[in-house]
Amino acid sequence: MIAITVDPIDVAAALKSIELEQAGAIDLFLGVVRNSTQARSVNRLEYEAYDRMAVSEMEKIANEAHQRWPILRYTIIHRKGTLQIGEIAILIGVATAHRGDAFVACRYIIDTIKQTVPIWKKEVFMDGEEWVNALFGLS
Amino acid sequence: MIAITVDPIDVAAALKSIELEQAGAIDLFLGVVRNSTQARSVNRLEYEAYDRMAVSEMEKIANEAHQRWPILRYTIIHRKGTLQIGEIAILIGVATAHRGDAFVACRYIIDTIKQTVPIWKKEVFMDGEEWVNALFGLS
Amino acid sequence: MSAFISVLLFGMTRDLTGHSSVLVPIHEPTRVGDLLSQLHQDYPALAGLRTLLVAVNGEYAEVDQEIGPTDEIALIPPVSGG
Amino acid sequence: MSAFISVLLFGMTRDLTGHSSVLVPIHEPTRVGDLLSQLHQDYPALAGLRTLLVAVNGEYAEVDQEIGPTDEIALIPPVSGG
Repeated sequence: MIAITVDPIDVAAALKSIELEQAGAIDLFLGVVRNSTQARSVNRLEYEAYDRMAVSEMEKIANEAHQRWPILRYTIIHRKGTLQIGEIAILIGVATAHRGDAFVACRYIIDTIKQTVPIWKKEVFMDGEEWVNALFGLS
Repeated sequence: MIAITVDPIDVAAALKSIELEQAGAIDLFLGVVRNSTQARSVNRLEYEAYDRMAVSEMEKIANEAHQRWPILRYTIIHRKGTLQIGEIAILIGVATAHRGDAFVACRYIIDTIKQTVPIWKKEVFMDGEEWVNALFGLS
Repeated sequence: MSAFISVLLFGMTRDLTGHSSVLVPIHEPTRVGDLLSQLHQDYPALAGLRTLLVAVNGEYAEVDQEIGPTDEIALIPPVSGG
Repeated sequence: MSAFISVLLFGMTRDLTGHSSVLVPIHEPTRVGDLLSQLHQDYPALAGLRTLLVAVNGEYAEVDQEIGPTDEIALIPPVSGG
């Protein structure tokens, strides 16, 4: 299952959605809003998505992962809107028979999402805000 | 937190125990009882632990991981007793600032647990049972 | 033939242009590269972006891809999901 | 001096010996290796184990480590946790 949602991500429900009798290993990766970036204090994050394309790009990534590793079930849930410190921005869950595949596939999915999926993150600081990594010359 | 327990592992509680404001990434690994091993159908597993030593060996592994990677918080929970198909035998959770460390540390912890921690798993089949990997000449 | 293409803008491209979508006049046939040139002319601040890609109907497009008024076009500044 | 050492048995070692702990007579001073020899003599089936380690007071021990009646000794057959 792939989804973009404005609601808080329900980890237990996500886990339930990928459980099955053949699975011996599940890797769950959570990307969380942390309270600082390069020593600058973050108040909150704002995520924006080009929903239609973001979902189809995540589908491509999942399909590629499926071809490379024996994935039994997976889920990718990306949240958008305003997120506070400590909230989960993305959950990736991969169920496999053996643990090595779960770790590697999960890592591949998050790394590739960060490269290709049209979702944008704005860091809101005490004294300003900044679209992450958008402009030359900014951090 | 490191624990050995006979009770079902509560994923939400484990996650809560490692959340903190500095964390940008959390990797949760779940080892799950699957319904077959080498094409043989498994009914259930029975885990036995030398509790005192198992906890201290897991502490050593966690300390080593702490020295190698910037882990903010972690939890390791191993269940023992009789486990049915689909139940979680082990949960490892690692919170870090950046995702690479979470994946690598989590993987290190589970791999090393399987090598050194005095916990034993018996597979119970329809037609017999077997301590995993114990004897020469058995699978 | 003269027409308009609607372009969706997200994240930093929306901030730089002040709009969440713009109508760009084109002469058909036109290509992704032509559209980008026009947008850079109208909004010079776009040059400050580390990268600027174009999506056509939800797929990343090359600069030589032909586009028309019925296509869904979006500017894709550097992504930062996850 | 003659004494007994109690040895904890888990998993396959318990199945092979039929006991969850055994009292092994020793002559002090004795070492881990001496205890293992004695156990192998009493329970030849232990030879079928892929590995057999000894823990002394909750720590893996070398064969030349000295042990006595007050130590907590355990046999560690191949582990399979996780």
